Amino acid sequence: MAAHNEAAIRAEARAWIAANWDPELALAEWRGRLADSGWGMPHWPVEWHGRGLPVALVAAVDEEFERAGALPVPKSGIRMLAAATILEHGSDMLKEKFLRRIVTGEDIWCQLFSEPGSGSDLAGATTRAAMVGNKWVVNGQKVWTTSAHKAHWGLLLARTDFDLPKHRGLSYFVLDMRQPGVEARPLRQMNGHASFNQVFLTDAEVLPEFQVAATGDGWAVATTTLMHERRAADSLRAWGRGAAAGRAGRAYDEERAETETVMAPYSWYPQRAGRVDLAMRRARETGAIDDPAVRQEIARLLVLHKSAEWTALRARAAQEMGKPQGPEGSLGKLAASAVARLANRVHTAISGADAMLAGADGPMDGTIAEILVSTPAASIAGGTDEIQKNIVSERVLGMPKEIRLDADKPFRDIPRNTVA
Amino acid sequence: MAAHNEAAIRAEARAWIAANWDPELALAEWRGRLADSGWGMPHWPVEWHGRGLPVALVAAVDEEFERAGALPVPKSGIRMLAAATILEHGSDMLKEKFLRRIVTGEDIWCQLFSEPGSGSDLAGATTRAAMVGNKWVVNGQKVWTTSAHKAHWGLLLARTDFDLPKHRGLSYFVLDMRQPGVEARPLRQMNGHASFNQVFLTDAEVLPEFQVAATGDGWAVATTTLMHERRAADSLRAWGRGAAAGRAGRAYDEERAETETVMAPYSWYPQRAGRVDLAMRRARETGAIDDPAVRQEIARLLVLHKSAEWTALRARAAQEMGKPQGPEGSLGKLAASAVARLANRVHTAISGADAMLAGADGPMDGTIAEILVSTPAASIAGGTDEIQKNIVSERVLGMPKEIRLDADKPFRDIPRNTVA
Amino acid sequence: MRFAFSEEQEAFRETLRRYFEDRAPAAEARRLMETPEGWERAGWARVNAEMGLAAIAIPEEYGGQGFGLSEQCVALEEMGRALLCAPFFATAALAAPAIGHAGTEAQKRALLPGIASGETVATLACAGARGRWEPGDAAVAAEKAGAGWRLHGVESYVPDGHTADLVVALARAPGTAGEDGLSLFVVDGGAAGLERRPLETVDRTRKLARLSFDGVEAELLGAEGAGAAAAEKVLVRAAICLASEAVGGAERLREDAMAYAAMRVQFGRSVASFQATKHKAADMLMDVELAKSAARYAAAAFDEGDTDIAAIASLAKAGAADAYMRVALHAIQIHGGIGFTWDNDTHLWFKRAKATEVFLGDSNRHRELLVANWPE
Amino acid sequence: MRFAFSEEQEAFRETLRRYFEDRAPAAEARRLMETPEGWERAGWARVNAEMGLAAIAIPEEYGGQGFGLSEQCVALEEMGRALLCAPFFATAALAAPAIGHAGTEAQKRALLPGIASGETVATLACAGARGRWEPGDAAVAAEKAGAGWRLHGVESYVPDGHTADLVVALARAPGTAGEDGLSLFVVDGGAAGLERRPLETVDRTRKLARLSFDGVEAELLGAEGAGAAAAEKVLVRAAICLASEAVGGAERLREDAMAYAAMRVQFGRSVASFQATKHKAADMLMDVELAKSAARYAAAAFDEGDTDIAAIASLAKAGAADAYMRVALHAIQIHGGIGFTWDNDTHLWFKRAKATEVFLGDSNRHRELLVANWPE
Repeated sequence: MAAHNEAAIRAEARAWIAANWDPELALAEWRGRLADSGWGMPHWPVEWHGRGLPVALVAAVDEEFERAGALPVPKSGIRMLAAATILEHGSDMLKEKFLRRIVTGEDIWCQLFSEPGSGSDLAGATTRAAMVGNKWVVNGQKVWTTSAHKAHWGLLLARTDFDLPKHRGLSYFVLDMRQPGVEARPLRQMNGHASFNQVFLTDAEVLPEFQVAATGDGWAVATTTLMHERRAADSLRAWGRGAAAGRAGRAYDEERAETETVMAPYSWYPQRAGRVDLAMRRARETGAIDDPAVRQEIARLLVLHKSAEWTALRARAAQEMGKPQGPEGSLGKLAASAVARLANRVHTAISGADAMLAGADGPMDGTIAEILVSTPAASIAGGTDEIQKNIVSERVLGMPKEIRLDADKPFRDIPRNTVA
Repeated sequence: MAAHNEAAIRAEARAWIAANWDPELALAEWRGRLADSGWGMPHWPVEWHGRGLPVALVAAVDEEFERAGALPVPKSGIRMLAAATILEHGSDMLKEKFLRRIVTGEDIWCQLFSEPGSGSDLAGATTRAAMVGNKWVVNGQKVWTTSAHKAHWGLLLARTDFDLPKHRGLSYFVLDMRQPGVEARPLRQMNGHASFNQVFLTDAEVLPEFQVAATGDGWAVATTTLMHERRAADSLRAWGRGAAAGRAGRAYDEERAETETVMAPYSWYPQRAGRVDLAMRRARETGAIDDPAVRQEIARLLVLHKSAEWTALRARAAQEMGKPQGPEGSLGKLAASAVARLANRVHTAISGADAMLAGADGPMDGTIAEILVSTPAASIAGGTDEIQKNIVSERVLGMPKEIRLDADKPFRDIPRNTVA
Repeated sequence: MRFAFSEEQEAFRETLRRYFEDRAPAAEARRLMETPEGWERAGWARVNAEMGLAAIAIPEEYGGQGFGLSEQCVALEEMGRALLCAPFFATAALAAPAIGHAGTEAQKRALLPGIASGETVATLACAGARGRWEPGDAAVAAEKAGAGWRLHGVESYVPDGHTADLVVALARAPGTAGEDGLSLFVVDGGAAGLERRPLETVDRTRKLARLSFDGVEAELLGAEGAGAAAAEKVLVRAAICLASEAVGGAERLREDAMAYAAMRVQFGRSVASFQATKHKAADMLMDVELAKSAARYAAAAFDEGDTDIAAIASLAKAGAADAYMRVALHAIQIHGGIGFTWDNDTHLWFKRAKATEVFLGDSNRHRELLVANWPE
Repeated sequence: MRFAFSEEQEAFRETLRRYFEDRAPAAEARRLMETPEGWERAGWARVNAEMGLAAIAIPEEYGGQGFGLSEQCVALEEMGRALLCAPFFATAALAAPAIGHAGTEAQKRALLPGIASGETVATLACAGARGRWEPGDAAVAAEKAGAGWRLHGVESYVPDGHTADLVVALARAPGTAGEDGLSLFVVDGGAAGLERRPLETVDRTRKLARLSFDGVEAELLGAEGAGAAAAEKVLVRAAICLASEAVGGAERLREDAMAYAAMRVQFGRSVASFQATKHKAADMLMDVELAKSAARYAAAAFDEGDTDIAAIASLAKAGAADAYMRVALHAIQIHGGIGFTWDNDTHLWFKRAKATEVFLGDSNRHRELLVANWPE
């Protein structure tokens, strides 16, 4: 179609929903209709389960779904990273095999980028993929992988050439997680949760047709995945309070169940962020509000938290007005980490001796204790504060890049970590 | 002499003092006696106005002077840096010409190391000394020079070869400050004081025999000067409350006058350090002590200040017990800068709106205002916090040195600052 | 949407920035700060003739432009950035709102047009005995004298107090205490019995004075006894103004420090290439941008009549004042020794930041107010 | 001279460090922290047989070694470093000093030898109703019952309270208030009417319990009504003990983080070569060394009977607790994601640091005490 008229699109969507949506449908059946009609991912190409709409119009379609109470396709999670990556770099065979299943949500996906030996330095991956006979054989270790133990497919970044510079010797694969060579072990964190896995790859196999893009182009493909990751992470928070919330009907029930499974590993994320929302309430309940020193600390937290919140609003406003992205847009993660750090102190000051107690004996049934042992992750997960500050100073402020000694040398000559 | 017996030395010193000290002597006359007898700088070699005593015994001699109320030679100031440098690297001619006058204190000395183009990077000096005919001709600009406008002699670090790597192209000279080619201008600071000068060198001349050590050895010589600088800086603080304090007699009067002149540029140094001593007193006088938030800030300052003070004590104790220097010895400057920064906040909180007022209108006749506009120098002067942290992490903790791009290249090829 | 700046606002910001870059460079601040007045009639008249600064937030019916606090704060950000030496804050951020909020219709018609045109320079005296800008502290007593009033007492820390043509003062009726019995009064700057002593200040670019009232004739501003509430409201608004000014100053310091680091080399490397400098730069950016968001949000909230404005204003003021000082310290540090010299401009903004920490109440106090007024 | 450690003290430190490295590695802490008791009789007996830990600061006439607080704090630094899972703090830093300070000669002879030998594990219950370790808060009531006493009430946050053989408790006589009417009592850990509930703790390496006294038979410790003063003195001493333990823990975290950074590479460079890491390292060193100086100074001052000891102890506790937490956060950060995992040891010390922030009163409270007791 040439020009897209919003009103026309809305009408079309309304009509289709009226004709197809039924809360008593099985979720799989409903999503099947979404996939076949293209209304599930309307900005995807017509030939691949979409309707070729401009991204700008997706919001309008979403609104029509919302108005009708029709369940949209969850636009988040690793599976959507897989879709975005395959759409941009994958072969028709891969699109054929995976895109529909991603819309219907039949498979669980995981991301196999990080390695114990390369934390923030993803391009330093040392997992090796070698062509043996007519298959890729993969050996190595991945970490920080969510749902690896449940996943059917993994997005794998592996090194196919150790003689090229680090960014040029990588390749990208879709790995079948249900094979003998793949072992996922839970990775327990200091707060007791095990949201991630370690994945051990021992002669795991990948058929050539499951490689994404050409050998050596892995980093470019991975960059696409990473670009979409932040957005996914954002909407993930939204996932929970989805259209299904509080509605009756088979499709709703099935999505609620799915959501619960998907969100389970993330139950401690609000505590990681510091639960600023609890500060004043707890201070009043405990009487700590009567302590002027505590009031000062709470006020400092509120200043930082609200200023960060308003900075995000300001960034969104600028975006919505079509202005170029200002510096305010790149500070969210650093601000969130500062908020979390300060919130930990505030909750400690408010709780006093109770800050030593956890679980059923701890304040709010252990929620406070979970804050106290979870906030340190806020300055590490998804890029440490140090990396973030480098990025802000280099990309936003245009300051010189860190001096790197690993850019042009053959990868095998670069010092790297040995992992036990 | 072979073995040095402390008791014998003390007896010898007492006897000499009894025979020579007279508070009614002219200061110059008395110091002349000290220079000729060697009792002024007893650890200097016998042939150069000393008595060749081991440094360990100097304290004993000092005690004898103190007991007798006899004035010692001030062991601080640039002149002593000059002496230490000349003693170690200078020719006999230079020793002959200067050492006695340094003991008697007839000349004022200044140090010409820092340049506008090279702040913490002293070895980056670009002041040029070229041999023209039979003289060195010096052109360039120096900065942060104390008493340059009053000085007779300057310790000059200048570049004699721009083709060698930066540390190898430097040479060291004693510059006659009383010549047409030398112009000293006061350098005013943000607190209104002008403790330093800028020195403009325009075809200033140095006779070959006034060069210290060989051409190209300047950095090694400068290192000697710098090694003694910290010690001098320490004892400088002691200078004020010297033996003359509150005593009557011509020699005492003359030294008091001298001390006043020497100390004048440093009158704001206590304010730069933050005047922690005033915090509690001011808080009580202003009633700020009744504000719990202010009490918290004062307490934080006291914790930091006393912990730093006790750390210095601990370092000295270890030293006196002959233990190897521990890390505690290298933190003084960083701790002092943290104390000064916090003290500024505390004095602001205590003074409230009065913190906006200076001079006669300001609290304590402007002393508080001087604190507020002077403490920023504490984290810069004598090596910025950043340089200090590099030094601590590299020398104390053995961490890798900063990556340098200027070590081996010819100096002329190294990017450097252009000064207006 | 509290961050939807219109094209007009953005254009206004751009115009002012270029205007001040041209007319109010640091050299001009250095010249004026050495004068006893700290500003010049001629310059003040010109900036109002050309830019109508004083008129921005004054209603059109009183000769103003009728814009809101958001527009005035755009100007304040730019003035803080330029460190403009002018009686703007005293006149337009303190006195005019006091008259506009407390004055009778007749008084507004009589007083505001002169302020809007820039002819009348005015200020507000209400720091109180402890210099905490708490109305209950009012240090001046008001006694009825025939049809009018006479003021007795001393108010200090009055911005441009020795040069203002008009002084709005908060004063207390005999025998009253706390927030009761307080009223605002208008006093002629040259009135008999009014002694105005300029004070020596750390920040020489904004002069302060000590005003001694010895039976000074005064006109009651608006209703008797309404002074506390009026002063509160004016001080809440002024806190947002000061926060905006601080944001502009902090951003200027940040940008200058970055420019210096970029052109300065050390150990053969750009100073900007050291990770310590880069991380300072990121911290400064965060300080400036977060404070900016809070100040702008607060101004918009004020214009929308947000009922939580007292808490929001204190949040913005404490946040901006603290950010300004942190940024100023980093700016000096990044400049190194040069940054501590008189000839380098950094200290001019540092000293404004120092004054901003305590002017209109320090951060400890505003944090107390924030918690006290917090809605949840 | 408060920093003149004797050769003996240094040798003692060295011996203990090697001993704990050998006998109390992190794996041992991980094993014991998963047990309900948190420590083992056998191990506690052995460490006392071999090192005489519990006896260090108990006078020789009561079976101790007769050393001072300085020597005990040498041991505490090493225990904090090793994160030793043992009832040392409860027994030797809280209960023994309470008995030594408050008990009658007969009681000392009866109770201290068992503690010194390590046979008797004891603790002190005096956190008070608000968990602030303020004697005036005492949450247990004491009533005379014939010749003896009976205790009623609840005390929480009692270290090793569920495993101690002997509990020293602060209790209040009926009808008294504030610091009056408080006395210390000795209770048998297995006494009838004493319910001891272990609490789930953030720091699993030091167990806490909630003790409910329901008419429990108790023996008055020393003089009636002298409890407040005695508890004060014991808590001042204990604050210095906790500061010393924190210093040892912080130094261990600092060293481990440095070792990790040195062996870890990123972007082809040692993580230790990044200026951000180097400056963190310098900050950590400063935190540890300053806190160490304060803790050691405080211990020596206590031994010398310094009259300002209350202020000095609060200074040392607040300083060490805050430093411990800052260092712990840096340590996790330097480890990156690994530092947030259960299998990495950093979190064990982080959680001890977390507990140290509030155990025996948080830093805000100790800063208040510091100012209140400051001599000048």
